[in-house]
Amino acid sequence: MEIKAFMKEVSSVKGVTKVGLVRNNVVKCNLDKEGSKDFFVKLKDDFGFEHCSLITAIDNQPQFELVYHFSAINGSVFVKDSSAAVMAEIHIFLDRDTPTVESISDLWFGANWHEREAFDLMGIYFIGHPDLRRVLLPEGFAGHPLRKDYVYEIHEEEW
Amino acid sequence: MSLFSFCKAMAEWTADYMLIPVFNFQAGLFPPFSNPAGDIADWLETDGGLNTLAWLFAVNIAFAIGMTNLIIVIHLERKIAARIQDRRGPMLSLRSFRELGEDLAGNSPSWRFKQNYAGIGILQNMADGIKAITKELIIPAKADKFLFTMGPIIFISSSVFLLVLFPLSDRFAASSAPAGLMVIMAAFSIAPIGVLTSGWASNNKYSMIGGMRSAAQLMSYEIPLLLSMAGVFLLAGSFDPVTIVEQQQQSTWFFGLPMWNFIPQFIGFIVFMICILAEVERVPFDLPEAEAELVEGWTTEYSGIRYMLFLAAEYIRGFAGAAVCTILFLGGWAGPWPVPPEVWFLLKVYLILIFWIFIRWTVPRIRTDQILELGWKKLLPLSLINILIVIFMVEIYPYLSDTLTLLPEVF
Amino acid sequence: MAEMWISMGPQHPMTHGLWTLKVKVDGETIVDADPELGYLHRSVEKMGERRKYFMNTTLTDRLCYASSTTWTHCYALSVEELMEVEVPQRAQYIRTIMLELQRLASHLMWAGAYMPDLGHITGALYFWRDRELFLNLLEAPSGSRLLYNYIRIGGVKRDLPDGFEQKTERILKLFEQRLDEYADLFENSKIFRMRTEDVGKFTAAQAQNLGITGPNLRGCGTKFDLREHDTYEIYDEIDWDIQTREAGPGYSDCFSRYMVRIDEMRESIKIIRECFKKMPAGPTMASKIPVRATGEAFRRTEDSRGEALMYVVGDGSDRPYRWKIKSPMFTTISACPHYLKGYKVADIPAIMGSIDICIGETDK
Amino acid sequence: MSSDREIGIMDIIVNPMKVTLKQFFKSTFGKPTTVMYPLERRDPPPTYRGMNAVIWDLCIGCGICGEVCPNKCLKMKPTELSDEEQDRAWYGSHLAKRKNKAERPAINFGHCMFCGFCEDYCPTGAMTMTDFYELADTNREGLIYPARSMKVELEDLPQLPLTNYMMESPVLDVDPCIGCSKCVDNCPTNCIIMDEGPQNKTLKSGKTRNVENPYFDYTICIGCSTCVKVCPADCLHMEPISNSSSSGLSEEGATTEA
Repeated sequence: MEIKAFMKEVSSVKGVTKVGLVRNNVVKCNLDKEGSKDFFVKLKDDFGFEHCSLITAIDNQPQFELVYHFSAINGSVFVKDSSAAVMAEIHIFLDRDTPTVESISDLWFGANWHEREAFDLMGIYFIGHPDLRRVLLPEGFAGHPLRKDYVYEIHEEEW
Repeated sequence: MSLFSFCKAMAEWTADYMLIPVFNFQAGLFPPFSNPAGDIADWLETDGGLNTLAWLFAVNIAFAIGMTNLIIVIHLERKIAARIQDRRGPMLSLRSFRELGEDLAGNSPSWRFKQNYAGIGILQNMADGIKAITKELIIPAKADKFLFTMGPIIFISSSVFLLVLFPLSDRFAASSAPAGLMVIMAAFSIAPIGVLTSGWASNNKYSMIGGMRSAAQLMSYEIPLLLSMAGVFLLAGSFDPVTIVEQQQQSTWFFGLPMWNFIPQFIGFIVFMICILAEVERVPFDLPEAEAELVEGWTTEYSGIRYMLFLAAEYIRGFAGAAVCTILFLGGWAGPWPVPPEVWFLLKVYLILIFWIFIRWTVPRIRTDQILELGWKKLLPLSLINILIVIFMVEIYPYLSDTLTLLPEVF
Repeated sequence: MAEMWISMGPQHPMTHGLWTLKVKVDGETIVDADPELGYLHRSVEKMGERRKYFMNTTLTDRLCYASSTTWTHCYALSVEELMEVEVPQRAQYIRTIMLELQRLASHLMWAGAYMPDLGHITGALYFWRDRELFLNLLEAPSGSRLLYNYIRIGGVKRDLPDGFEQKTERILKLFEQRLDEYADLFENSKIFRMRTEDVGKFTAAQAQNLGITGPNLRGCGTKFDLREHDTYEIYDEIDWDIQTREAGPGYSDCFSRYMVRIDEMRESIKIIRECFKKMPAGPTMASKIPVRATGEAFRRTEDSRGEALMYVVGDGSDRPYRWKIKSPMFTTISACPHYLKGYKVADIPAIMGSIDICIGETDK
Repeated sequence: MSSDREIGIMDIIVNPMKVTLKQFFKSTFGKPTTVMYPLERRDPPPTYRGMNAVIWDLCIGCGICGEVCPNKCLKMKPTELSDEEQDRAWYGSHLAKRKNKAERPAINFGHCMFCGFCEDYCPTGAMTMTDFYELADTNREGLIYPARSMKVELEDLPQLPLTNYMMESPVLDVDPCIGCSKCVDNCPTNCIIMDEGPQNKTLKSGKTRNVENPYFDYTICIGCSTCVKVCPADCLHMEPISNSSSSGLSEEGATTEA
């Protein structure tokens, strides 16, 4: 599927807004939180994005933003006259009070620990995740340090 | 003059001039009472007493020679490993101190080959020994304390026992049992008990797995090992090392060279070499103490002198294994005249040891299932084939010729 | 023996203090595994939010001590994308040379670390001896042996020193000879093959879903290399091939992963030679580099271990608002129960070593 | 590819051992790779980043090195200069009036990571990195090097032009400026002068008076942002400026054209 056709098909999906190109091989779009799972199933099964590169959580104050990066390794979506692998960048915005979203770790196993990390450092809850524990910080750590309202002490040694 | 008669002479001299006068003097101090010192003095005058004393001397000499060899082997291993790996290895010796002192004092170098204070590094052995002795002996809280301390004792005592069992030549032997090699193999197979004991008593999962691996490996390799030795015993008709070496001298092949056992029994030689490598747990068969997966296996929890005893025992076993190999297949102490037979024997042993050192630093370690597969599926049939060949050889021998000269043409 | 959990690490020669692998074994067979991270967590992302854009190259250097230039380069690339900085042509060539030298050093570091895992100490010293050659090369322009801080936002710190090309050529020639020499000691050695062949298998489809990238994915025969498929610097102007290898029908084992890396080293040598041939003259730093940035940008590069991705969000100040690092090893380690199951305890170092773990970048 | 050949029985021990034997003889009869460190040393390249040294004659005490230090291991410490040092100093004429307030960098090498930013961003080239790397000490206090111990003196000084590596320069917001001229006093390069401003201010007494405003010479501004820090009225801020004509007030204040 050519990238232009892919963009057209994506923009026809319910809940997807602001479809655009970041670079010649990166498609960016916003996605509603409700029904996001259906879109991800479609992205994996119909469009062939086999590889989940990264899940980033951003504290935009007040709302949270989740950025998913997917990559089509096998070339099911391609750019004409170019060897570039197509990436999809999907933004989901979450309320600060209810930072929950459906987990995609059953679709892409590679997303499993990225979701755990987002939970660990930013406090996003992924519904349906098989093993939502802290991954980098120790069990029992209070707070989510990458949030902008996380209070921490800066220790500077006097000398 | 053999070692034993030398020791006997020494024992007679010591008894006559040192021990008996001393004991008699002690006995004379308190005449009214029956004194054991007098009894000992009487006993030392008998033949049994003198033999016991002579035997003690012989054992001590053998032990001293074995321990000196141990240090040399460890040092050799380090230096050769360093050369293989493009390093220098241990270098600190008394010479380096002297060179350094000369440099600090501003004198011109008096040593002919001055290269950056690089000695041969003999002080490293002392440093290791001092370090091991001065370290704390840790016994884990949940370990079985009795068995934990017994493990190294079983292992080291069975290994040191090996040292007195093999002769350096027909005249230099601490013990001359007619079933010498059988006793050596029996001593070899005591070690798995010590390994399993210490592996279990450590109360550590790695040690446990290491101990089990070691036991499985040593037991499964005992069978092809003994079967490959059986060929030599059949050929010589004896378990006695002296007889076996003499038998190897009797038969000759091209140019009148002695046909040592590794030529007619090449398969047996290969099987024996692999099995003895596994028996003394050297790379590629050192998986009981594989450091990458099992954290040194059954020696994980041991520290200080106990750990060093394990290491020392392994090198002693390696030395003993090479000695057995020399006796069985490489003609023992036989060699041209100007060099004494004891030196020939040690030269052959060191040749094998250097070969093993090269193997150790050349190949990776193999896996547990692979080692057992190799032992049971490959080495066992091969050793049986070797026995068949030897039986064939011994049976057709009388019909061919008085000598074994024709044998190469038969095969 | 009943099933039991063995804790490999953090005090274990395989994990050397950095992570823990809990393994459930039945006798010597692995039934289940549970990796645990966090022993080296330094909160690099949070620290980056307090530092100016240009200062963060020191942090990215420290993400992985074996491959620091590639990480700094990934960061510089994403920030240049964010700030819309045009890098001069010569700087791009120099960057490519440094990246490939770093890839060689990193692969050698891996190969050296892999050999003791298999019980082959000599291999470690041979490979690390050769790594020193490349560290010397990397030291010459950057001034440091391990953490170079050479690639900066907008270019490179300074031009290559005089005689660098001749020195590089000499070392590459020596290294090529040695690589041929090593073939008999390692990949053609029977025992090495016994340990690595048919061990730690995963298929290409599995690997893509598990998030495994880089040489580990290319070991399955998948032709995917971001130098080609999301091209950056001057890789599109240079003639080179993606090195793949397939063990069986579509799967990779430890041996194929080893061979992919060895082949990649030869390919890197090719790239470096061609770069020197084509290198133009000119400045090595962009003339104008902004200090503040707004918006968001990401670039992904082919790190020595796989896909490295950095996502930078700026809010108009001189510090990044949010900075996210994607480490290829993070997902690869998370998938380890999938490719450890069913093998022996002795295979754990062989498998985990073959995927080239670097905990520095994983724990961030 | 050499690895594609058939693996035979010779590849178990014999062929691998050929390689190790060759190396054994090579390093026995040749020289091993080992560098015997305390006795023999490899020469670091001229670019090597070792211990820092400060050429005091060039240092103007701007504090940029402390600013760009990611670890904050470098601090400016007030240092009293002797008369001779004062005379030798490059910007001595300017510093004369604040001789006792001169600041020079001191480094805590316990925190330093030798990234080289201080050297790269120093506007006068006073901060250099030597190839000395044996800095180990037995206690932490020994790693703190006071300002005077970093001093080096060179025979012939490289007279480098002042360069703004920070890519930013101060810009004045005219309205809140009270004309206190603190920025002028503290500017390490003397790039600010006070002059008649465009604006009159009404005092409490009802009189209107012209307020003097700072004017910047961006050709010698090094972007150290000292003026921004000392400004009591928050009327200065840093902006990326590439030439002298890019901001509201400053173009008149530029004494020389870029």
